[in-house]
Amino acid sequence: MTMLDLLALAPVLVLVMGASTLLMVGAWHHEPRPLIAGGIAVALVAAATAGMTPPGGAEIAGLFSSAPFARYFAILWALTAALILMLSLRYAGERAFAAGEYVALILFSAAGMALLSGATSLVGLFLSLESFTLALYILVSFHRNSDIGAEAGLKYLVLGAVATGFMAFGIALIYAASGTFHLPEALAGLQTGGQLRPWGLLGWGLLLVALGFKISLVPFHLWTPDVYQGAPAPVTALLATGSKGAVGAALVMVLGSAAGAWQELVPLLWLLALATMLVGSLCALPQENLKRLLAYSSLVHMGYLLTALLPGSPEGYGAVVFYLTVYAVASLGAFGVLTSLSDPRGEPQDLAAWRGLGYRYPLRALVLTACLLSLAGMPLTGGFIGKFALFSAAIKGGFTGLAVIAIFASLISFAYYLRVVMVLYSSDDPRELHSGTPLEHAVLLVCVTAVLLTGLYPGPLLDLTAALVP
Amino acid sequence: MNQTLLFLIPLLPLACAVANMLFGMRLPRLFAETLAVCGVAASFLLTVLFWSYADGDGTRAVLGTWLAAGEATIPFALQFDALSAPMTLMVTGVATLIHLYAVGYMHEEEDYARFFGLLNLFVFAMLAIVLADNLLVLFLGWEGVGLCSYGLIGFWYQKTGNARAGTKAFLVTRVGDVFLAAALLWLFALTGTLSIGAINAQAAGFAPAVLTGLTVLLLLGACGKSAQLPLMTWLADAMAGPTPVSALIHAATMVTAGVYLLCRLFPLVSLSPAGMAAIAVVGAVTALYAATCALAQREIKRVLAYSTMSQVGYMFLAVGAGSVAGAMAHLLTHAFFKAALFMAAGCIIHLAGDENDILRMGGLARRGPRQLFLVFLAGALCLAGAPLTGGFFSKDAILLAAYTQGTPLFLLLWGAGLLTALLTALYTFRLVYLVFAGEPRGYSHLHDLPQLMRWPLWPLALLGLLGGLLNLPALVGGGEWLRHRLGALAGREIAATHGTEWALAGLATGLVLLGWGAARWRYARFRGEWDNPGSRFLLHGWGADAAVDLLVVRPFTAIAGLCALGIDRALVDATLDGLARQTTACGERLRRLTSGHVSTYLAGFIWGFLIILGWFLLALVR
Amino acid sequence: MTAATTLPQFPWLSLLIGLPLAGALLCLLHRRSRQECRWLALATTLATLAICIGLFVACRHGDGPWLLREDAAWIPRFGIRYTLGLDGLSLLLTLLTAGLHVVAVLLAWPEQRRLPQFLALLLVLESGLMGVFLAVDLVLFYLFWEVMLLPMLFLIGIWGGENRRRAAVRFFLYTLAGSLAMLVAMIALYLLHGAQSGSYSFALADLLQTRLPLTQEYLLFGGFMLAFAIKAPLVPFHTWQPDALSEAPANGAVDVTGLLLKTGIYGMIRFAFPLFPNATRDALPLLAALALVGLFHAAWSAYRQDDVKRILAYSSISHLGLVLLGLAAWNTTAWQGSVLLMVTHGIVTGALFAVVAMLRSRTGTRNLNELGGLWGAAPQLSACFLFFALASLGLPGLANFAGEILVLLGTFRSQPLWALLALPGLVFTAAYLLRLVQGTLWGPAPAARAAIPDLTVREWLVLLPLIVLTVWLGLAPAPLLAPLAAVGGLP
Amino acid sequence: MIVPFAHVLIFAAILFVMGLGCVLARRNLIMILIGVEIMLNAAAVALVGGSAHWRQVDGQVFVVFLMAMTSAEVAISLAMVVYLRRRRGTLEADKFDGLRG
Repeated sequence: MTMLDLLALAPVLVLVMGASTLLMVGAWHHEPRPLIAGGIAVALVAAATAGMTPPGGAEIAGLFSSAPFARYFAILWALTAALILMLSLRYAGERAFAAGEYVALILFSAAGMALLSGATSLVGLFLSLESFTLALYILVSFHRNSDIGAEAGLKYLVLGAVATGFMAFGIALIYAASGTFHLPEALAGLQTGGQLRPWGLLGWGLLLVALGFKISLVPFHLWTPDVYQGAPAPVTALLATGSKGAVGAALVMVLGSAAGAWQELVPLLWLLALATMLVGSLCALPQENLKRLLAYSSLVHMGYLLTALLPGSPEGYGAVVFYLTVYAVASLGAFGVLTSLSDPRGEPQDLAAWRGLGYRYPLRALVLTACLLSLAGMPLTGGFIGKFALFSAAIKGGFTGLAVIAIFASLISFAYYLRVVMVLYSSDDPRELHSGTPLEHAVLLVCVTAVLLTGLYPGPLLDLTAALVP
Repeated sequence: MNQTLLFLIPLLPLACAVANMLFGMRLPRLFAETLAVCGVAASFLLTVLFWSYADGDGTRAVLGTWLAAGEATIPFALQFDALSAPMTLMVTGVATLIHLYAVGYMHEEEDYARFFGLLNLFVFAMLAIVLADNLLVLFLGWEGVGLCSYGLIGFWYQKTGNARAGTKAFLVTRVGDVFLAAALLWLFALTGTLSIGAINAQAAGFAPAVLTGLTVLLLLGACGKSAQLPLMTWLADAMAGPTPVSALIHAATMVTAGVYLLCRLFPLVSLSPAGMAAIAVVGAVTALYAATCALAQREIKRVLAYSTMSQVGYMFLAVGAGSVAGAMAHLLTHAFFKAALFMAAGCIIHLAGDENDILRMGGLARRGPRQLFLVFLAGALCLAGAPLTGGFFSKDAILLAAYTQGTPLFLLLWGAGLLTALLTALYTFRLVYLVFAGEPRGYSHLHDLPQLMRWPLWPLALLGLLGGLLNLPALVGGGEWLRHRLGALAGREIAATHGTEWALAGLATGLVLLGWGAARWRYARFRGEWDNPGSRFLLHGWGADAAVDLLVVRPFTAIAGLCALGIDRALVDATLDGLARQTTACGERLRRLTSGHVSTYLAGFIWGFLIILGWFLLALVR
Repeated sequence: MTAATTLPQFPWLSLLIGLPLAGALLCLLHRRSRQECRWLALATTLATLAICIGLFVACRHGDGPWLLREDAAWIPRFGIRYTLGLDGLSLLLTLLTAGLHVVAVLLAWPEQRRLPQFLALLLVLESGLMGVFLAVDLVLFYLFWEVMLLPMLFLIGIWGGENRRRAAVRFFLYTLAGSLAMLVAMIALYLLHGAQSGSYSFALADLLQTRLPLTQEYLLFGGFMLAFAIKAPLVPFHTWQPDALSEAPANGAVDVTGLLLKTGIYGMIRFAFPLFPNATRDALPLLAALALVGLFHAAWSAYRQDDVKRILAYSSISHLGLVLLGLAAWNTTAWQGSVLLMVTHGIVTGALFAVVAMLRSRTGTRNLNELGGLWGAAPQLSACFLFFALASLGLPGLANFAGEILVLLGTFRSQPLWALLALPGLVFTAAYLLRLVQGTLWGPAPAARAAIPDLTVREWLVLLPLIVLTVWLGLAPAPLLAPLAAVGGLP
Repeated sequence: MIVPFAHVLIFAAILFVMGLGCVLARRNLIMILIGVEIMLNAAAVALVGGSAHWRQVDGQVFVVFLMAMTSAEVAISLAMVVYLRRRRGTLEADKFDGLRG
């Protein structure tokens, strides 16, 4: 490992070292505010580092890329971690979270996500994925007085462990079949014939199961709503944005590194995308719980991503990166509103608790409206541009049928997102919830600004994301 | 003088109408009434003043462009010529008198501004029909009179029936308007213009079938406004309006608009023999139909309404027989005497204390004012066609025209006309006897009659009696003034020997006498009215209303219900709602997969894995 | 910018979109003071109207297809530009939009609940509508097309009647379904054009050059038309509309709702027809058939409604049937008549809705069976109601007639049968409107009804301009039609 | 190599399926986790076999990583087991069904 490698790893190192330091400090100092503030600082520094250090040329240890693509996601996830920590400031305090551990775990997972987004080999993929999954196991059930938190943690753990098993064995088989962990060559092995090809294919199938679990493709999606519901709202935000987003980015890396090698997978992915979008849409329709609704809707969004990944075109990858960004921002905003409305009594997850909130807390209701509309794909928000890019890439790549289904799914998505919005503005007698802190409001404003900015003036970001992709 | 000033003739009543509608209730009552009367009187005077403009080919005046889009350019233009000038004179003159009468008639009415506003607006619209140079301006007036008729029939809107009668009148006449509009569109498509003069000039170039089609459309359009079969059901109900309205709109002017339309387009209409025959048939049949209905009516105004229908039928017959002059002569005299009759009827109703039923009247000749009896009698004589009255000459000319056509069809129609003449005399004198003869049957004392309700009757009655002078046949040394005045517009030359004419006149006289005799025999002394299925059949206008209800209104309501409730609610909405419900139900079912049990979730894993495995096996096999 | 004759250089069109938006923001910021908000909103709408009138006066005789144009790069990656264009057609529709919004703000004056938000949404809607009528880049158009749904959704969903949420969401999803079909077609067209010419662009002018095989043209035309047909709305996609219109808040929003319907027809004229000429040519008989079905179906349905607003809603569908017929007839007279009818219908129906709102606020009901005898109680209000009802049924000399007769004259010249089939509509229109008048104005007054005040000065201020316009357009619509002659891409 | 490569892989696959079977068949949390461990060990076997087959050290390095990762996971799992046991008094995985739908 050279100096250059270290420099290339700098953002991740900042995160990891910051996390370790805070973990240790947390052992002596229990005051949450300075710890979380420290965590925010670390995350911001990491983002700045990622933005400032020049992208490395070669792969780090043959495992991770430090190309602009990876850098972009490092910044994104570091910023996400910072925003989530900001949102957690009051939330964690009120629930007496062990602040040192909490901050450290979030930073660790951000580091894992940053690594995963740049993984170029199966080993890197496995290690980074596992590193943040482990952190998330703990985070999901971090609230020790919460029954549903414990249950969510259990479910995530069991299923995650099984998925790890699938992944490890899948990688092992791929290695056995191709003799390499490096993605392009391993993928190339898929095409070449030979005795070991069945093993290779089997390995890819197992890997697909594991990745499908992470981004909740049908039928590996069943854990999603439960875990979303049970986890603390900021952690759900991390799950929804970082965990899914990083795997999405990894998919771009995996699939993009050897275009054409995975043509055999296309019909399968097509089918998965279709099932995911349909099931997600239909299940979200009757939901009365905001977190579950967002969980099911996240399925649909992953379906959109697959739709644009299928053509294997640069436009598609660029669109996916753009969409991941706006999706992350909008989800963060939505969960942020939920977090800031939570008080020590609990999170107002039930839609019934949201009646008329638009009149009592107009700003946050507006933020939630904007974010949900962005998720639905309303013009003027980033979500529209993102979907536009996704669907035009899909249609251009010849996947018109899937694109039409995706558009149909987004029609249904309007139905359930709008239901929430209408509830927000329905009653004249809103319940009293937490009025939120200025910091929370600031975070929400950042999110909504990003949502609108990417909708109104998406040119620069579109160009950037298009330039990033392999 | 400027030709554009001709526009003052219709626009003055319009201005007064608008003023009355906007500010009428704020103005002193006298002022509002004066405004209304003066507006109409002024246009009468203007018409007299501009009389010379109608000489020769008449005068055309253009105010400006109305519509211009693509190839269609339609101006606001008037045509003041030999046909429109006398009509204008009649309309404004009769209207002036009726306005005066109305001032008296409505002196207790609170909502006078609306009444006079609408009445003035009506005069404007009627003048637009009469003076229109192109069919669209005519259509404007055509719809306008329909609107005013609607508003005035339902003037006393508190009674639902009145307003319904107005609606019925509007809708039935609107059916006719559709045909007129169709003719209008067709003519525009054929000629690229709507100018009446241009259309008449180009009509000779149309194919015979086109001509017949156009004529039939125009005829049906005319039928609506003129209450001819089959669009006649509204007129009798229209009597729900105040009497001046019935006099002006439903006797003197609006109902003759159809005749006027056919006369206006006579050069076109006359080119189609089949069309002409159709017009004559419609006229004769309506005349006969309405006369029979009039026989059994019990309300004084309904008798007059059916008689109007019948007389307008004569005018149609005249047009069909090719005699525009005959039609116009009858139109003018009929306007005078029928207006007089209606106004007298209004007086009678007023005297008897708003009693409408002639069976409950009686004895008014001796108990009521003498002059009223004389006026009514004068009008009745005209209507019955008693010799030497205006009605006698004009009706005779029509029958002569039909007879001289010579074809079997027209002879048949002539026969119907004769029969109608007999019936006319019969119901007219029935009316006279029931109202004036004998002893009072229903009312106890007589109400006062305002002065303004008395004297406007005289000029009209006199004009009716002397109306024969308008177009006095050469037979009795007359100059046929109207026919010469109309010149080229007068229609066919009626050629008949003096012998024939004398014979026909004698026949008509005989019929009048016969009718009078029969009425006298039956009604001179009141013996109650027949009440049998036959009379009820006639009373209800041969069941026309029931038939329309059965054949048109109910199916329409049913179709409307089908559209609103069947298609929209039960089909489209239910489909959509069902779709939405199904989707939600699907979602509910899929949700249940998320059972909460880890084992289920693991099973999902395995199923997914097996599917993927299956896929790869398939890929391997290939 | 190809500036017109006398106009100073300025992004006027962006101003038309931005001004109401700014007003909306100010309204929200000043939501403490209701009175200030009212005047603010009124000033904004009046200023917008003034600009529209100014543009009309200054640009009406411009040469070339576009009287005014603005163009700026927006999303170069997809060839999306911020292009606005004003031609005779959009000129009329922006005028109508601006005018009706002044009316709407005046009508909203007495609104009690959350007035600032209400006004802000009205203004946002105006902005969106302006955008729809001005955008000549397809994506920009789509953006405004969708965005204007939002304020409408809230206006109906928050201030609407009893079934407001159902009506609002249904309206939104229904129209959205069509829009998404259009989006797919749009993207497909963009890609096909790009593959053909090598340059990817969403500009209308560029896409007009695309030559497509007939099958593809049909498909894409269908996608576009689905969106427009739902919005217009054509039978059988119309059932959202009576719900939406009858639930839309009476105070101001509802007459603006009428404008949404115009966007459907506008979209056909501006995009669907010129982009797919061959498909259009072949689809004209189908369009005519749909138009006729709509004309009659809606007229008949209106006859059986008891809710005054539903009657008016169906009457809108019926009238738009005639508008569409004029377009399908494909000749200048009919086409100009259609546009005129679209504008006049906006005015007349808007006015009718306004009168009904006034009626509703006095009597507390919109049900025909509970109304009646209004003339005796409030003659001025009743007279206005009657006036606009008559205008709506096509009384010659009033606004609607001018458009209707031009449509019919034109249609008969090219397709006599269609015009003849449409004519009975005159009777059916009269039938339901007279039933409406009969049920509200005539007959005995309900016994339980308290005394009703007649029109106030504010209400006269709303109605008087509309009355004047109705008469004016009925008697001299020619100046309004003049700028239409230069509109490109049509007969 | 003494054993044919395919045999190694088949053995690993059998091991994996056994682990998976354990995960599916048992409801007790500890047994499920043991099943996962077996699956991971199957992966390790396959990796070592692959490493031998391709004559590379990469596979074995990955096994080391895998073991480290596994131990971390086991640590967390056990903590979870203790926590759940204390909180709910049961380790039956299907008893935890408060979240559903």
